[in-house]
Amino acid sequence: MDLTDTPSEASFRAEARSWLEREVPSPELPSGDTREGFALHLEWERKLYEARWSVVAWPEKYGGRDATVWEWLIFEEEYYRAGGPQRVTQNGIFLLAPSLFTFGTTEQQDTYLPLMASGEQSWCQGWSEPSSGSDLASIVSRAVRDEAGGGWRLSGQKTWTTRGAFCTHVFGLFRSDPESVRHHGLTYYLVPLDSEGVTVRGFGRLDGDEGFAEVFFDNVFVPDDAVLGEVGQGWRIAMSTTNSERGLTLRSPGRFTASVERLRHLADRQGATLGEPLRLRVARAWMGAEAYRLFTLGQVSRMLEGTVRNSESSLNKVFWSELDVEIQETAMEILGSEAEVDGPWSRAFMFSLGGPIYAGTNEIQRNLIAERMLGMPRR
Amino acid sequence: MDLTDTPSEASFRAEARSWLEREVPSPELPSGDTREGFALHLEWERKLYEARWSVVAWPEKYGGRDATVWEWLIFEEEYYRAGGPQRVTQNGIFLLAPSLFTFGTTEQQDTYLPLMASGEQSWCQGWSEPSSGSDLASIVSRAVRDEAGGGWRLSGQKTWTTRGAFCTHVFGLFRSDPESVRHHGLTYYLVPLDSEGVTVRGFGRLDGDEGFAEVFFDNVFVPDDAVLGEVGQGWRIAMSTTNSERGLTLRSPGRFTASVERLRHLADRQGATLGEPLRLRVARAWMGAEAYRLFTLGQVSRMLEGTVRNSESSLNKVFWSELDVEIQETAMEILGSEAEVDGPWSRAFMFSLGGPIYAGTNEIQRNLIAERMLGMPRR
Amino acid sequence: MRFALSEDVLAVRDGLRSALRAHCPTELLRDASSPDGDERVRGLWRLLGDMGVPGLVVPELRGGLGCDEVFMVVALEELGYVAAPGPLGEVISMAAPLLADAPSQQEFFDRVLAGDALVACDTGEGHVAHAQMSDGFIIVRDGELGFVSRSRVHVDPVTTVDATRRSGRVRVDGAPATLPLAGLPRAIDRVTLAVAAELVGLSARMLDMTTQYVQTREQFGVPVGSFQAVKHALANSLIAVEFARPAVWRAAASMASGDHWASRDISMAKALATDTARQVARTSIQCHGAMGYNVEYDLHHFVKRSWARCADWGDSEVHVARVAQWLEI
Amino acid sequence: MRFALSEDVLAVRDGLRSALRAHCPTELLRDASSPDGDERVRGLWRLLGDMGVPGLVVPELRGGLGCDEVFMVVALEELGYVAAPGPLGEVISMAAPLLADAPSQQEFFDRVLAGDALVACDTGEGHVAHAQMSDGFIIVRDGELGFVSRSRVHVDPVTTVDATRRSGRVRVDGAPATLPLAGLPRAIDRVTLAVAAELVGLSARMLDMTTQYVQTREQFGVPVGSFQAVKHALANSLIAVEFARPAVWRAAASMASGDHWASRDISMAKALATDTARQVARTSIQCHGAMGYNVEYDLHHFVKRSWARCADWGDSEVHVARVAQWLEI
Repeated sequence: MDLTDTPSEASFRAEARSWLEREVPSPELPSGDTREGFALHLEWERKLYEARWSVVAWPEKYGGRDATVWEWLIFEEEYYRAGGPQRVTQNGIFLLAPSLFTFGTTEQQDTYLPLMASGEQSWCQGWSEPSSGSDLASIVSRAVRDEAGGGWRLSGQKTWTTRGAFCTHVFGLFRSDPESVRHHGLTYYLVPLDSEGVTVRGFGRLDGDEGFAEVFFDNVFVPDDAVLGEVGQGWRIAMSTTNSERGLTLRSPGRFTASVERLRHLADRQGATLGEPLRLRVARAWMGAEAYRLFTLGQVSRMLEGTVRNSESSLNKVFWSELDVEIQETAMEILGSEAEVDGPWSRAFMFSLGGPIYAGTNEIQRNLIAERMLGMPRR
Repeated sequence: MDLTDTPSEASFRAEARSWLEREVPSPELPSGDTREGFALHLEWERKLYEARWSVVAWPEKYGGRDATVWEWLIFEEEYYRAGGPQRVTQNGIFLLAPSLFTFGTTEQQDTYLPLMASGEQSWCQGWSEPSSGSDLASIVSRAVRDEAGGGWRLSGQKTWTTRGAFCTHVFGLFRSDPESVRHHGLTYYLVPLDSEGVTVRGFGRLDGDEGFAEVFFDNVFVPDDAVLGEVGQGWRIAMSTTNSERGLTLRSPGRFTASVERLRHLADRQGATLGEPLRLRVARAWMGAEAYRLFTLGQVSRMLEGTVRNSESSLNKVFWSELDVEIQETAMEILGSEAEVDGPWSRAFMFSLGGPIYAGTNEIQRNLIAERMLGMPRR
Repeated sequence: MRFALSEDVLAVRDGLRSALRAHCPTELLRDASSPDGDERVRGLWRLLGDMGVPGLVVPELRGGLGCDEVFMVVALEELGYVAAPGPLGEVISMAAPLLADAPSQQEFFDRVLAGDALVACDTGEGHVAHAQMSDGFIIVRDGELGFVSRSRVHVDPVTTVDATRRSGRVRVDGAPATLPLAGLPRAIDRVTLAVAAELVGLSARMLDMTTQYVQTREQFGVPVGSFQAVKHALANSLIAVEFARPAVWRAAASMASGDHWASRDISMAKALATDTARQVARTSIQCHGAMGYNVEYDLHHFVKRSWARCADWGDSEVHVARVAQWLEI
Repeated sequence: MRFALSEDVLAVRDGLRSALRAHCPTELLRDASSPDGDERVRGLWRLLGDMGVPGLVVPELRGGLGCDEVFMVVALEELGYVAAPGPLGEVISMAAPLLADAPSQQEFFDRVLAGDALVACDTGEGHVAHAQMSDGFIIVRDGELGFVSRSRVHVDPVTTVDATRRSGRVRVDGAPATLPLAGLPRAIDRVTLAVAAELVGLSARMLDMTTQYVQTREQFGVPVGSFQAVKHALANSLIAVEFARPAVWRAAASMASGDHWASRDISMAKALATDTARQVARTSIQCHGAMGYNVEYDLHHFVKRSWARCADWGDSEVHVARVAQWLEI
């Protein structure tokens, strides 16, 4: 058991820290979930890419550094520590890319990955539909074979597509076998949002940003090479992505240790007026972020030894999402009557409330934990 | 809206208070859930009866005072305030008697009620069976018609029978129609525990008392007049009783306001060493007991006006049982390393943990609240 | 003993309820977040003025309805249920009764009673809710109580989570007109109680919306309301509402009867109502899934108003500490 | 970086696990609550003595195994899992290492290492766990550290919830033999850590028992474990255990490496382990229905031990406050 950096990890950390300290924009960029903010964030992504920090764990040929998981964790820790901007490209990099690496053809990888790493192409996800939220397998958007054109025709509606109004591409599931039900007969497609027949309509989120979009598909043609993996295997491929969404890749511990640091400073500003109950809540929030960090360190060790358990990522999902709400609620309480003022704290609070919902509600996660990790009977 | 006593309520309160202040045994009686303690408690019940305090709300001819519900609440408040002993006869008085008043024949009422009021007969309940806990309708103990004897033959096993090892009688449900399933075909019987074929075996409870018993029935004969209400209508009659168990009659607010008073004294004894978080928990416990009292006052007003809602008693059950746990947990935390010492506090803590389980688990109660009060769909 | 609303109170409640359900739809809340909606908001206020609502607890001799605090909490619960825009709690429970005691402000007071003037309360702690839309300000500073009209106030707009509050930071030119200080402690108690009642109304509304939503929204082939986790969350919300409401009623009765413990009872009511609103808001968002996150769906109005009101006039911890003090714990 | 147990630690864990599962059945816990069971309890201790467990963290030069605190927490989790009777945490983590530094107590120390002598710790705060069955006492008073053997101690038995603790109030005849005071802060840290590890083991056991029970117990025609409310309660229990355990490991590693923050990490571990054990105990009782209330069923042993251990060496609030102090919050 050794929680200290190896010499090479330490030098990786030092390099990341000094670059980030120098380059992280100040003042903070406006929210990347608005049109203007998104453009500014893409400039930042370009800068990250040029210094080879945008996708550290990827192979060098795609713009990465072949970093180990430990190094990736170190980079994340330093990134949040330095107050690095939100990663508006995260849905491509953290959700689509793992599937592309596993299921994509070499041609697909060579086409998409470098442009994703540089931010020239930005991806949003097309999972949810108006009647398919937690129950993803109830997807009704369909793909019809176009033999003549050598491809597929996509129709239907996706919704809750984060930053959909600003991205260039969408990845998502469509029902390619009209006879199929539930998770059978779905295919995973990669679609440019400027394709003919695609309409994107942005709409507002609890925190006021136009962070969501509905994406309508009206007989949209995509060629055969827009299919990721095999036709009809979309569910399996998407689930591998969903797993990344829930687990480490979307919510690295550095995010929460950094949040707790901000919370400690906020508490500090109150000085002696901060009552004992709130002091203890801040300490508990710190303990929560630490516990999450320690759990993930153990998990990464298990991952590298091949002993990660089935559905373990559901533990991460429930824990980080509730921790985040607790951190933000504590901040709101410290702020008192100023809590309602629009700003980083109130926005982070509202954003945190989405955590227990997206990427599979915590209710679903708890079912999975009980059924898959504890062996409880399904009904 | 008037929360003050009327003159006649005030004089009722004064009479109860002065009698109780004079008569409540000191030091406290040993637990009534042990054989020796039970006997001492029956002496106390006799004393209550002789002063006409054992069943204040009953008609005078059965030993009561024809008290109003408000007066009954006042008596309960004063009883707990004075630290009156646990009522070991409560299962008869509060669970069986309401059914006897509604469904019993005049003869049954005349036979049982006076002896119940005086404590000469003590009743335990025979609902649960080894495989029927929350799912009461799955009862398998059976009653077979004995035409020749003019009665019934009971066989089977009841369990979790509180104070079963010390009582004289049991009331319970048996399946009188062998073809029936679930809540159909059950009949409600009144059975002396000294009947031939009855075996009672006491067993220990979390808090160490022999408070529970298993009751075995081996072809036990009971005459026709041992049936309460109509044959086959046992479920409906029992449910009317269960409703009393959940609601007001088993857990009057006076019980919790008295618990909170004790908690305040305990907190007082700590003086300045009691930290702010615990101070606030004690205040919250007080607020909880007050909220429960106020809710029940509103409920009694609705009862008298005939506007109580279906399943409202499930609200009481969940609230008082969680309140009780919270009160006792707070006490345990104040006591610190002394919490584990056997005594009134540790026993009250362990007893409180049964609250969310007995009389229908809180999980079942929440289902009922959601389905019957909010109209959520059953599955 | 009787712990139920009188016929008179029920009549006021029912009248107000039907007026609000007809004239305060959720579209009004969407409009209310920008100056363009001012006229519609003022229309609702004038309607309420016609019904006597701003002067509900003002003595009849001074032109009010002369009702007690039990009427007030029942009215505020209804106003909370529709999240009526504007500083209604502050006007009904604080500004109108205080101005009633200040003959020098008679003209403005008449406009308040008519629903023609909105009044914000500035306690000197940061920004002031409704500052952008108010015609006058109650000013509480260093144990002084004053009034000043809009013309003598600079307002810097502040964007808050509940945009319908149209908040701002306030700077007063010169000294405010002095109001009788004696009324202040009682006014602060009363406005705290009013907000507690609003929170019960807001909670009841969020619970109703969520109950309806989960019965129609299907996932996995069944309404999501058929899942036990959803049922239990909503059952807990109902329990919270049902046990907070009597505490608000009791506090109102204590205040109306001049009970020695009224302040304690009001703190208890505010604490329970605040805890309830936070719990129900969280549950409602969770049970709505992504829909609770969509500002094109109405839930967010009630959630945001709840958060704002939870922090107004002392959050739950503050009031629990006051209860502890009263009880000498 | 690597956050996993070494092969050596795993070997110790597995050896101890199989010994305990063979030799510490729940029947032993039933016996352990009265003097009649003393011999069986001592039999288990001698077995553990043969394995070197009492001297686990005692230097090899002094006859121990010379293991560090990571070995210790893994061993204590196993001992907690079976709720092994007697003051094992105190002996392994406190008494044995302290006595190792006191040559004057060599004879008694040898008996401790052999599992032949049980030692209780009296910190002067009320009653002392295991006082009735112990052969010697570590005495902590007014910043002094001492040792005294059973013959010089009067014990008044105290009945506690966990009867296997055989507690008592202790009065010492004369002055105890002085032990080197320097070891005290570290000893208190170490025993706190040991108890945190025990609590993780106890929690894991309660969760396992409950998981099994709800899969076999049927109500309404289905296993109660198929109800979502039960699933979610157990999922929350598993989450608590899985996130407490790494905190205990880390605290052990901090202590083993002499880290400046070790005391803070130990307080965090004790707080999380305590919260976990309380939550899991409550959930286990609830999910067992009436069965959790029946002392003829084994769950109660683990629940009662958990409660006792939660309060030992500082409850969760105490340790959270220490963490806050370390962090200068």
